[in-house]
Amino acid sequence: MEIFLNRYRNLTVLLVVLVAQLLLLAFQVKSNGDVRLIRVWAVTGVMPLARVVEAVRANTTGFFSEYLVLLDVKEENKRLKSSLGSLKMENQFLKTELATADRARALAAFQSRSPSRTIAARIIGTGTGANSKVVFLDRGSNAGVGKGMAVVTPDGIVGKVISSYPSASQVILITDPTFAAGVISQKSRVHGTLKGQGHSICLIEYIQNEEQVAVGEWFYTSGDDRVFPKGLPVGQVKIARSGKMFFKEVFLVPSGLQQGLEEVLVVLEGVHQTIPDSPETPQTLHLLPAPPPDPNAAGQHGVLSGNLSTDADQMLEKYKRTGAAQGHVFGQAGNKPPNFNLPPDSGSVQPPDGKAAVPANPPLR
Amino acid sequence: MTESGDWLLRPRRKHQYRLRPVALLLVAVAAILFQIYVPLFFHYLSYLEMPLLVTVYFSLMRREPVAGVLIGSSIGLVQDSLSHNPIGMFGIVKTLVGYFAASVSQRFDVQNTGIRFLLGFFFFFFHQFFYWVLANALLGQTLGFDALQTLVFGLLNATVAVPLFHVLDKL
Amino acid sequence: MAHYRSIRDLDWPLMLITLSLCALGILQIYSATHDTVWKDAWWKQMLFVSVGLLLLWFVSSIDYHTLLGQVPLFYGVSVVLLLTVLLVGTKVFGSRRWIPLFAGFHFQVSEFVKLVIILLVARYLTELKSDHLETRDFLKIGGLVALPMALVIKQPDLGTALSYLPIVAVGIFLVGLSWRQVLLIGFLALVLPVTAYQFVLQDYQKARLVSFLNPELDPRGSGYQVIQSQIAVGSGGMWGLGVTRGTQTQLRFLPVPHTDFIFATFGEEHGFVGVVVALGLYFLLLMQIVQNAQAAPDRAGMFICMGVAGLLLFHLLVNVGMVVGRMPITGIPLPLMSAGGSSTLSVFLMLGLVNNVRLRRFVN
Amino acid sequence: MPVKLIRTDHDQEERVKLILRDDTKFASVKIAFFQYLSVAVFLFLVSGFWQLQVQNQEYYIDRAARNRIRSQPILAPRGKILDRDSRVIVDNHSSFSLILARENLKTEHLKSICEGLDIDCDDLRERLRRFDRTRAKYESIVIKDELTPGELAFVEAHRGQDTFPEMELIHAQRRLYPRNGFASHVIGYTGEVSDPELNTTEFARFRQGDIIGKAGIERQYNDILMGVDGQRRVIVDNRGRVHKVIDKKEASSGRNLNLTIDLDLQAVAELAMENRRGAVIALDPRSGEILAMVSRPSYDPNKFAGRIRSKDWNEIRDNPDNPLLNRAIQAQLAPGSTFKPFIAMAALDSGAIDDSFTVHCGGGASFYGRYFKCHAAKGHGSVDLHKGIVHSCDVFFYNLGNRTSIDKIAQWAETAGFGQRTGIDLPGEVEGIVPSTRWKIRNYRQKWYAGETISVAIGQGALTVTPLQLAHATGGLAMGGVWYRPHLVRDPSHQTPPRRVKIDLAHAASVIDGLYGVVNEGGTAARSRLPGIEFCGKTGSAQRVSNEFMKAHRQKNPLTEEDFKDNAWFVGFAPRQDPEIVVVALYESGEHGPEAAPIVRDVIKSYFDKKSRTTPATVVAAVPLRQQPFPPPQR
Repeated sequence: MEIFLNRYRNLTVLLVVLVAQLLLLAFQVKSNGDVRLIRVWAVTGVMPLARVVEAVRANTTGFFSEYLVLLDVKEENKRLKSSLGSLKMENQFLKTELATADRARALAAFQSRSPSRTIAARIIGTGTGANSKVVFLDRGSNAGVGKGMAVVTPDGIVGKVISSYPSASQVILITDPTFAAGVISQKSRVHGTLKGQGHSICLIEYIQNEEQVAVGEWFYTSGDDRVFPKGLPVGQVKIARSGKMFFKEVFLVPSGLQQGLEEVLVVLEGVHQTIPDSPETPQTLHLLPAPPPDPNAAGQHGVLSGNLSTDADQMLEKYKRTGAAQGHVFGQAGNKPPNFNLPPDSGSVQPPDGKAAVPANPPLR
Repeated sequence: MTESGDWLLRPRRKHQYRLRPVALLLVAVAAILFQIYVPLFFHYLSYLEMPLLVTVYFSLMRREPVAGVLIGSSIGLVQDSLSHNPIGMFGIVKTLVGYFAASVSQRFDVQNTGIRFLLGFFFFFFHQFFYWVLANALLGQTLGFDALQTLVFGLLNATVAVPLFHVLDKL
Repeated sequence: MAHYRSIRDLDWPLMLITLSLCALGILQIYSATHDTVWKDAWWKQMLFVSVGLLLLWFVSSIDYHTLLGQVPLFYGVSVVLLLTVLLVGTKVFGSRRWIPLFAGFHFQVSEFVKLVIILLVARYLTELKSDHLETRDFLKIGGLVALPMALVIKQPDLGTALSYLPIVAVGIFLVGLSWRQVLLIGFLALVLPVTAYQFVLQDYQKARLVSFLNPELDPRGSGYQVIQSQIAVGSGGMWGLGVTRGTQTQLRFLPVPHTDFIFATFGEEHGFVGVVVALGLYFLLLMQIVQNAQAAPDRAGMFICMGVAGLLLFHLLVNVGMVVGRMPITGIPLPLMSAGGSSTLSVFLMLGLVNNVRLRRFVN
Repeated sequence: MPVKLIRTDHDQEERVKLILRDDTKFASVKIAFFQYLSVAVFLFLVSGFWQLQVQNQEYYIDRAARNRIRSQPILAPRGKILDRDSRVIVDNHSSFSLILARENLKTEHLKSICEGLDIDCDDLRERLRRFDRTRAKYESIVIKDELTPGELAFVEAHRGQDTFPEMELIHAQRRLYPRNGFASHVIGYTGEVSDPELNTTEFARFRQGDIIGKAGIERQYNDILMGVDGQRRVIVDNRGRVHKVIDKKEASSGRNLNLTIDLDLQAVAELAMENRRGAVIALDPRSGEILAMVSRPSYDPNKFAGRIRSKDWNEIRDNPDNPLLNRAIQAQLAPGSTFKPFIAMAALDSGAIDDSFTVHCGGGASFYGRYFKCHAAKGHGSVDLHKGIVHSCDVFFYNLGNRTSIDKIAQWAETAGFGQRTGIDLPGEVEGIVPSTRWKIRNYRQKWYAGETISVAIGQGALTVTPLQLAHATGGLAMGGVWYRPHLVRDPSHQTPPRRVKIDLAHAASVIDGLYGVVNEGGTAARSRLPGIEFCGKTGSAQRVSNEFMKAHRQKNPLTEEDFKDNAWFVGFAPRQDPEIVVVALYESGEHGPEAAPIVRDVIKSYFDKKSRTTPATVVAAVPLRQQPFPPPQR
């Protein structure tokens, strides 16, 4: 045995190490288990160094002198940063709301919602591996960052936190193929689902071919996904075309990722709801409450609840309103025949031409 | 033939390379930091596999397959921890790289610049290919393998490897 | 006498063949179960083989004459244990065969009774005063074997019970019979199965027999296993579909692919060539045991070896024959390949006995 | 010899000797025999494998393939149904359902999932518990149908490995019909083919589970609409769970179908029939194109679009008003006075009367010993043909009937298309009854009594027609004897040459003149006049209890007050010359014929309003007048 071990020591060690890692892999892949402990060690070991490097870089290059100055007064910095973030988002929200809806309603809607509470964070590293769409932030669970929180910049959404460690957190970017978020178009308020594609352009799914989406149109978060607060910019449509079966193919350039990522906001928001802890999943997932209903939204309900319709329904509706506008009861004898060429909502029975001016018919019998 | 045999054996006898464990640890951490940090600013540098090059270097110089295996697996596992993949993918690949690098080091003059270049290139290719195989076989991912791209990045890595190894020699 | 010699004197060819078969078995168990609920069966089997090797070494180091001397004790313990099984055994698939042990392992008494029967037959036949079998002796040994058999049939586990018969049969055959006895046996062979079918066999056993005769009668029910097993084997073809590639196995059309029907999955994944290799190994194993019987120092050793050989031959015939549809389905495992602790250990114990005999062949 | 022997009770020496007997040679032959036996056994086994694996390999490979390979259909979307202007009447919509893969369901996720999707969590837990008891673990459970885009976004955002991997989406296409039963009888509905249907020749080529058209256009043009399902072949295990997709053939969707229906007219007709029972048909007599077809009461085909719930089905089936009946082509009712123009034509053509024929109406008259009342108790005074039609004088038509034999009437009715199917491209059209002496003998083995003719002369008696027949017949009469087959699909290949019958155009002109008078000269439908449009028509009210159809359908239910009310009919067309549109309205239990007239008026008005909307007036004027089929009326 000894001889064997000596002669094959190298090979044995290699095999043992390989088999151990294979088992580790198998455990994760087969049973969806996560070896969080190893990750925590690695992240807490490496990330402070990355933070130091980033601090040194920021120092020396002087790109972020404001940030530096604020570093000296840490508390002040934190407070200002988050209020700045809130203000930016508030500003953004107001801009979009005012651009689309009338002023009073936008203000009322805004008042009914508390502004998101955010925390500023820096990106201090990317995930290893060449086609990784994962980054690390310098804020972790110590700063209140939790799994499932949205990561945004005032320019647009960036991604969401998939795991948080005490002093750092991991974020998947919206370009990652596993990323998805609910979005809504600016003009026609069409709801869709944004999906990462692994490269710089994202796809929006589940928009019916019949809907109108224009190239260059902005998309905003819809809040449907319970991750991103409603009304944050997402990006501009680059390509919009009809798809093969039912859904349009809409491609969008995310606006949040355009000017190299350095600092971002993590949306903490007081209204986040936590799911009770359970022994199997120590991490809590943060879900936002459902977004307020959008009066302009179309197709929010299934067919049987009555929002999908065909031309036939619209035609019926149109004639009904035309008749109502003229006080005409269909199928009932009246002195004045209806004029179906009048616009349905005019509410006017003024004859547009000479026909209706003809005197009433003689009474029956 | 005797000459070539001598050439093969010479390095084994002459330089018994010793690296302080602290230096090893620092260099490894620096390599990983490089990989997670630099691509933030220079995206194309994400293809520069510093952890791999460091693994290759240490394995070549230690000439101990066991050491190679341990170095490779440690660096690989840390790299895995910082990725979104299941832990063990880089670990397995780097373990193999460490083992083979340490094994071949007994046959080659690892101080020779040309040989370092070739080994750097070879191990990068080996690393990428094996990672691809693993991803297909174990994770069921169906990624394409872009051989040409890998060749180009292999050359890039090999080019970086030569001066890097030279610097590491000085430590 | 019998020098206990070093480990080098073990029957190494026999060990090599045994371990090859075990290796094939473990590979096949892995392949058949790697994504099922039994997916840890292969390492359990590895554990059993390791323990089996230890037992083999242990058994071969005790002189088999000592063991023969203890036969009455063994016999008594066996009967008591069988009774215990009937009373407290774990019920699986409608039969009580197992005594639960620690950590989820179960102990199947009837498998180990085989060893006792082997020793019993060896001792009994050795102690015969004459060179041929008196009818009295014949009935006596028949009775001695019939008691545990009856208890096992009661479990009910007809397959294992029947596997006791070839041990006795081989022994008696070696001793020799008179014509009258042959006639008697012939009569019993005619009458017993009929009465057994009428009174002893359970409904599911009858169904198995019927489905053996015509499996297509009830393809979803009792004929299912036969048909699926034949499809598995047949679709393997000449070279097989490859490890973990067998469609019948992987898609779970085959029931219990890692125990009773392991050879069907083996046939599917390794093809005719693999089957011939595996059967060849089994044949070499048998011949090696028979050779040990020939080289045995005395009658007792010979009877032990031949008893083991007869038992293994019976197992092969019934299990492999069942896989190809030439034998009725009697849930008995394939020695060395099927997953299962008790059967693996008992086979290793038997091989330990064979080695035991071999180690003492230079007596005198 | 230090043999370790057991203690034995007796004769130890003997035993030792016996045990140690070493004459093993005695058995060598038998051992050899055992070896041969082994060889035989192995050969037996190997031959078994040879037979299975080498000789019959193909057979078993095939068997194995059949074991594990299943074809799954990829459903082709049905074609859309469009109106004549390609506006969508029937569409498809895609719907998503959320299923939970119970195999890797983590119960602590349930609360979040329920919260995100607005599902009652306790309810779901209870369902899961029930499911766990009865279903295998790999079977997924559908937890929500018809996901909204917002819910889809939630599911997509959280179904990744990091959050709730147990959520899966499945996609289905559903038929989207107009709401509230709009044109439901024309369109019909789709459904899963049923077992009895599979045994009929019409449906024999379908397979279990196919979604086919079951009524109306969906059934008639099923082959065009249906498309070809694709299929994918998958590998399944012994429990039918899919492991892998082998190959896939995409489905090719069904073709769209342009109907002749005009949504504008249809909408008006639907609105006019709201809360009424009956039917409306509008058709273009110049081509036979159906412009609108309404039957009330109706049903919501959307309820049939998925798998219909048995509660809904029973509700529809057991409704005494029989909403599934397409009254436009399946109601056989007495036409009442709307039949009078044909009586007049029969009388004129057979020479029973001439233009100068006049009758005095004093509120009724006696024929064959029985007194027949006119609807106007005071009487109409002296009545000629024109006045008879305009005021629908029954006494005048009693006399006409009396002078014209029943067979002449029947002959003319059959010429106009009564008593036979019009051949419209809808399933289930009925024939109606045109009584004649031959008909009476064949069905009742009795001779015709002249008194019965008097009833037929005012559209009662055994005479029954469908609304479609009436529209078809009136249209042909207004065209001067040209009958086009009514059809619903706008496709040149469905145009059949018209049936042209030589009729006396002067006779036709005087009858049509009377019809003009009904609306425009203070006749029975004067309140429905349309200024600027030469709108002609005829009212009718018919008793319903006496007719065959109602007898058959009402036997199980006691007659109600409603049933004694007369059915109101109106048939109208416009313009007087070159009619472009014929509209028939049947208003069941509407009491008086004039009640149905406004329905027709609204439809005709919408037709001309639309025409003036889509065709500039100058263009209309520029179109040369067609050759007139009969001379202008002499007024």
